[in-house]
Amino acid sequence: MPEIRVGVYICHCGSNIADKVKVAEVCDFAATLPGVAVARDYQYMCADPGQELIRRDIQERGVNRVVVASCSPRMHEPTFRKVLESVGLNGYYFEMANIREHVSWVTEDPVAATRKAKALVAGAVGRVELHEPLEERYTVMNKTTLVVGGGIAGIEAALKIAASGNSVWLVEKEPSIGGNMAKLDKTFPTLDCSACILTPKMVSVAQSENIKLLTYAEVVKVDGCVGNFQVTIKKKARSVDLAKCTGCGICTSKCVVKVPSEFDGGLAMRKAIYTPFPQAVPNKPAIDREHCRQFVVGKCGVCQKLCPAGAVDYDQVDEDVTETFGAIIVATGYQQMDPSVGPQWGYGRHENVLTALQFERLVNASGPTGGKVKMKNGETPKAIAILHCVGSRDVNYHESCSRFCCMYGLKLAHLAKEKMGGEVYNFYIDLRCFGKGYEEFYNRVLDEGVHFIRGKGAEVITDRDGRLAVRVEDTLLGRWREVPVDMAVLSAAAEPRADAERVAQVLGIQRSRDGFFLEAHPKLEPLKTATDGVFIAGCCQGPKDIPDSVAQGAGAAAEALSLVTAGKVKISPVIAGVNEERCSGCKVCVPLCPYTAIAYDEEKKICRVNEAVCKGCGTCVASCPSGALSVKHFTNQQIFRQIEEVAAV
Amino acid sequence: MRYAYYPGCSLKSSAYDYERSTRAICPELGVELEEIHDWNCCGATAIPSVDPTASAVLAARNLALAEATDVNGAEAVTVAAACSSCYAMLTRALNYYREDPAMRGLIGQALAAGGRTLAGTVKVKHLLEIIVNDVGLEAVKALVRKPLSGLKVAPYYGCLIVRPKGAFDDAEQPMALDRLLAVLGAQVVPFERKTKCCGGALMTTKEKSALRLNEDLLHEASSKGADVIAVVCPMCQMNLDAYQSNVNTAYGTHYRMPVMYFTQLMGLAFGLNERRLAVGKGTVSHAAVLKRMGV
Amino acid sequence: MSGAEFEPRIIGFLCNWCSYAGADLAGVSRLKYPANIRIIRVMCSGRVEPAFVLKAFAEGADGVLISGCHPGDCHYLEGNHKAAARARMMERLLAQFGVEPQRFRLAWASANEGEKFAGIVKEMVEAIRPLGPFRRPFARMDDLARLETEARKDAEPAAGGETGA
Amino acid sequence: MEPNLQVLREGDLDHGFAGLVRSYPGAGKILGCIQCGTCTGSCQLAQDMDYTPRRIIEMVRAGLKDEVLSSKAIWYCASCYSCTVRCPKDIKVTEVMYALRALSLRRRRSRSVGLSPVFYSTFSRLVNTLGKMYEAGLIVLVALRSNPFRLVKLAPVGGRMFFQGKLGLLPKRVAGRAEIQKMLAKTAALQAEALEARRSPGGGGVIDAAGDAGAHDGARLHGRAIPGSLETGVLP
Ligand SMILES: Cc1cc2nc3c(=O)[nH]c(=O)nc-3n(C[C@H](O)[C@H](O)[C@H](O)COP(=O)(O)OP(=O)(O)OC[C@H]3O[C@@H](n4cnc5c(N)ncnc54)[C@H](O)[C@@H]3O)c2cc1C
Ligand SMILES: Cc1cc2nc3c(=O)[nH]c(=O)nc-3n(C[C@H](O)[C@H](O)[C@H](O)COP(=O)(O)OP(=O)(O)OC[C@H]3O[C@@H](n4cnc5c(N)ncnc54)[C@H](O)[C@@H]3O)c2cc1C
Ligand code: SF4
Ligand code: SF4
Ligand code: SF4
Ligand code: SF4
Ligand code: SF4
Ligand code: SF4
Ligand code: SF4
Ligand code: SF4
Repeated sequence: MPEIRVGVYICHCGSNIADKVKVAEVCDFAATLPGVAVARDYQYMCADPGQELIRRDIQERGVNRVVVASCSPRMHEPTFRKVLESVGLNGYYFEMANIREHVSWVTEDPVAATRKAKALVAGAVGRVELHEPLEERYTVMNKTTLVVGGGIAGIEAALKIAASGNSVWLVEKEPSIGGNMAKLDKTFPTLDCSACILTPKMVSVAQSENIKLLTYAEVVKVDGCVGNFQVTIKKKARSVDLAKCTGCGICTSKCVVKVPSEFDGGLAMRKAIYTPFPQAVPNKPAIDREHCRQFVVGKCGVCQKLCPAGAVDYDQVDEDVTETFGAIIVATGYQQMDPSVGPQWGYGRHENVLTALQFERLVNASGPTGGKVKMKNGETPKAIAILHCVGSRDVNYHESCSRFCCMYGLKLAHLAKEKMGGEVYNFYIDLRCFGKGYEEFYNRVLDEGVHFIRGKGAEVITDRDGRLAVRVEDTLLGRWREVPVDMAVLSAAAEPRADAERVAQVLGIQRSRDGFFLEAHPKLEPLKTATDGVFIAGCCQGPKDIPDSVAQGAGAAAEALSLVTAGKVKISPVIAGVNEERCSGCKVCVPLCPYTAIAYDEEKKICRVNEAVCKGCGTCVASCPSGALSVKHFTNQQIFRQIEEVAAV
Repeated sequence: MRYAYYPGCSLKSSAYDYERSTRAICPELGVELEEIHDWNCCGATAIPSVDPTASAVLAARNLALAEATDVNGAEAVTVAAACSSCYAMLTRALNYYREDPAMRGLIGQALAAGGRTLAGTVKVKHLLEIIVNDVGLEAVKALVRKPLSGLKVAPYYGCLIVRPKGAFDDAEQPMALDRLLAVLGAQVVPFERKTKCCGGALMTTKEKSALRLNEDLLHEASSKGADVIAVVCPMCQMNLDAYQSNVNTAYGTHYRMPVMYFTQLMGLAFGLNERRLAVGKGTVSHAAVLKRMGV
Repeated sequence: MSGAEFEPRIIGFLCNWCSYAGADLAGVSRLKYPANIRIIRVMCSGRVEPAFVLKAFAEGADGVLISGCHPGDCHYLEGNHKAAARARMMERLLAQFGVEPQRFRLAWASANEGEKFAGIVKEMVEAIRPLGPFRRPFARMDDLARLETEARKDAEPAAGGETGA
Repeated sequence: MEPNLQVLREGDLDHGFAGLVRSYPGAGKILGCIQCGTCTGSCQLAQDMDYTPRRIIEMVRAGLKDEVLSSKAIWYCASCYSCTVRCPKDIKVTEVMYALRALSLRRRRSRSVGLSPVFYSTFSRLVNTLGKMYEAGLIVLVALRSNPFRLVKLAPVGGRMFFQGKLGLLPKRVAGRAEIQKMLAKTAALQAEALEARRSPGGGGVIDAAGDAGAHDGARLHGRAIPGSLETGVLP
């Protein structure tokens, strides 16, 4: 190993440092430290002549370690690393001592400041001796992106990626894409028909050459890391050969088994072989094996017999597909809370208490009643209550606000008024109409004569006439009220999907306290996750309306594209590693890593760090009882040395 | 199954029929009740209104007495309370003791001043909970000799058996009593107001309001064709039964709705002698119920 | 300030993202605080091993500060929770060795809290000065090694519990 | 001069009141109330109250001490806990009601609100004295302490119950009465201590101008002096 020759450079920063710290004295001190070959002070180290000083010393005086005592490394560490690299020295043979932000600017007494500066320089010199050359690493990016979830957010992401000419897979667990938006009637605040704006996008997905669509499929395993995720997708047996099926619908019309339709919230029936809704993409059926007689009792076969294309195939089995992706976008959306968890709201106990999504189907022209608002007995209700915040903003259920129900409450009030006349009541705590055109929409609904009662619907009971009644405080009047209605619509909370925990585990991403997926930073990295290369969009991150979901879908596409089109991705060399000799296989480290970067090797009975996943925080290192773990550039030896040196001055 | 039994003041006076029927059915169920020695009043909802802290101390004394008994050998003692108000107040004190550090300190010191200690390991259960969960409906079913066939019963829980915590059943629409009555062979009417309040002590202080609450309950029960309202709390029984004629006077109604403890109905279904169950000791006659059952 | 006054030497382990940046901000805002602290940068407060703290004391520090992002703000999600769990253990351990509690502190300071950071340093200096210099009960490195093993044994179950919670 | 009900001046408000109420068991979270009205909507008695439960919470926060403590609302609460289980902010409205009644009794603000204060305090003192409830005694005492005509009104119900054997005429006593007295005395002392700590500088809470003297000095009810406080008092 060649002799260690440290070059130390003390910066004046004009007068910023030199006014407090006696620069020359520090420089003289540095020259006395072991290993130091050159010590200089200079006006502006970061300026070109300053950088040139370093370069020349490296080339001419054999300097092979560099310490700059100047400002914060958060500012100029990359600058000086580049200087080293420009003359062929590894950028990690460098250390900075922060004598401006941490010394000259914060200290009154010049003597104390000078001494502190010396200590920091000594620490840096001591440490830099032990530095190892580290290489920035790159992984080659696979160019295909995976989108999980085919709601509006996932559709938008897939379309944007496809439009850039890159290839993308879209995996949807239901027989059709569309998500919750497909169930809606009109959409606030402009009242465009949901199907009219969604269907063209769904069709584009089906037609795009760059999109590979897998419906009735789920991601079951993800290995590897950014640039090279190896993903296993389970294609559930659909029992219909999509290649042969023409979507004629004969099978569905002849099937004898009727099941409550999930899509219609149980308000209508579907068959055992079904397409969830008329505009489905792909517009081809699937057999629900839980209810199909062929599978339940072992005989029927009607649809197979009648299918003119011979597409029905009872022998299909679940199939695993494995593919490599450069990036993953998760857009698995939300579900509406089952309001029967709070019996006070009467859902499941009283007829004519509906969830908002059910009511969307009721006012939808293609819904079970052809768009007529009808009670169970077929009559038109004379009064409807819309209860806000059912299970939202409530520590007993979900603490957060569901963000779009105020607005759809207004929308449904408008639609109900339009379709049936009569009285419509909104029971609310606060009306949150913060989007573009939202307040204007509220004003419009106010003018239409919808009643607004500020008070949370406390309970829905049946009164003595057998009518539903909402008990509430009209908080603006300070009066207790019992408002009789014929139908109550519950704006039940938007909550994480029931399988969100499993999905998070499979994809290696985190969830926030509310159960939705966690973004890397709430403001500045809303689409990234803590796992490089995995992005989130739409309601799986938290409730948001269609405009926001679309914006996020497009944004996530941009994030994914900026990764995969770069061709390669840089990985910081500051990561942890296990000394296999020392590791006792105790697994203490495994749960401590916030990124699940450490895995246990069953064969060798030791742990290993996945270098592509590790972010170098060092938490695991601090916990390893065998001292087997270390994190590069922050090794125990380096830090011990730094402690010794700073403490000695 | 052995329990430290906390009867509470009502069961020793106005609700002696509740206590008698409880004492009659428990041996059948294999439930042994050992009365806590020298227990004091739980404070009901009255004492918290005068001193919320002292009421917790008073209730906690009973818990300390219960812990000191050895009804369960080495295992944690479970207190059995039949009165919902007692159940709620004992639970309230226990929860303060377990969950509120300031209250824990205060209760501990106050008890110590009287020479008592509380570890907080004790459990508190309502008699209904014990029968439905500890004994189990299967075991109850096996004891039914005279099913309450054809008897339409409105299951009335009142408030304090499921609130504030709703510890053993839903706070809004509990089902334990419904299920128990069904096992006894009764026809359980769906009683929407099953957890509405009977007014409790308001019957003494704000009679008009309390009568309104009871009228509401009687209305739903009778409009649904109930023959009897089954209750789990002495206060509910007294308000619905002893004040029924006051309701009739105030509202011009003609309710004659028997109000019986669930323990009495259990005893009848087990074929026990009605005198052992103190059946017939209602202000509103129980005769119609007995007749329906062919007793 | 009288020159005769004892000036404690404090070693501060600051996480790169919040507290180091907070200390930078104190500088940028020209806040004045005592020069007694020597800052060592780590990527995460979760990186700080009990051994670092012991080493610092063994090398003559009179006080040790660990500072990181506020709970919930950790750049690495939850490294600071681990740091907190370890710090609780360190407090117990140091107490056993007769180290006064004022000499060791874990504090949260965000990148925004230059003022708070300066305040923490001031407080620590004020708290340690009356105690006088630290007598080193474990000056020898083999002592240190022993303590380190003990500390690790103690630390990790606690940290693991933290994850589960 | 007639007060102008539209105007609320800062001087009319007691800013320490919310803190005082919050020091009562279970009442700690009232600052989190979002005024949703779930409590009121859930309350079967709200229609008889002069202020709804939600308003009571807001009045406490605002510091309308006198109005709250002399309100009828707090005496209409039946302690059914409906509000408490449904409150979306986990505010134990029922416990707040207890606290307000206790404060009202202590400050003797409850004179115009009917029988309730007498009932509750008599109940409390009976139990403090005997250790157990004595229903017949309670009825008679309450009637005597408020309006003897109550007795006449209660007679039919009492009679019905008596003839069913449901009204015991003799009081029962707890053997450990002395023990209970000690516990109650200690409770009162600890509460007084806590109050003193709050009042002293650095004790955290601002205390309202009137102080909270009732906690441990003799209280008075309807003109009659009663030895001991309402909480710990025994019957003369
Ligand atoms: C009653 C109601 C009315 C509304 N009205 C409006 C309105 O008028 N205007 C408006 O802007 N917003 C409205 N919204 C909000 C709107 O529904 C959402 O903004 C939008 O649906 C969010 O889209 P998304 O793609 O994020 O999620 P989703 O629509 O939930 O789509 C997620 C998709 O992912 C699929 N998926 C889930 N898990 C997996 C998995 N593990 N693997 C594969 N696929 C999976 C799902 O099947 C689904 O297709 C309303 C919401 C409700 C409840
Ligand atoms: C008091 C207040 C507090 C807030 N607090 C928060 C908060 O706590 N959290 C939060 O999330 N949001 C907050 N916001 C909102 C936040 O300010 C905005 O969301 C955010 O600044 C929007 O960023 P922008 O880039 O869209 O627009 P801007 O910040 O307005 O930036 C637009 C830029 O474009 C430049 N520009 C304008 N016209 C031209 C032109 N013709 N040519 C070239 N350049 C041009 C402007 O000079 C400006 O630099 C707050 C807003 C206010 C008013
Ligand atoms: S009958 Fe055959 S071709 Fe027609 S929709 Fe059904 S499976 Fe497809
Ligand atoms: S085989 Fe199944 S899906 Fe086909 S018609 Fe029969 S029941 Fe329907
Ligand atoms: S959006 Fe409106 S209705 Fe929905 S939770 Fe928020 S405040 Fe309540
Ligand atoms: S305009 Fe601003 S302050 Fe007013 S409601 Fe909207 S977001 Fe709130
Ligand atoms: S903590 Fe250390 S010894 Fe234990 S498994 Fe992890 S690396 Fe190996
Ligand atoms: S350094 Fe941090 S991210 Fe890397 S393996 Fe260790 S704990 Fe995980
Ligand atoms: S229910 Fe709770 S949050 Fe709502 S007004 Fe009442 S106390 Fe306040
Ligand atoms: S506890 Fe009191 S305030 Fe609350 S709902 Fe019941 S009666 Fe009303």
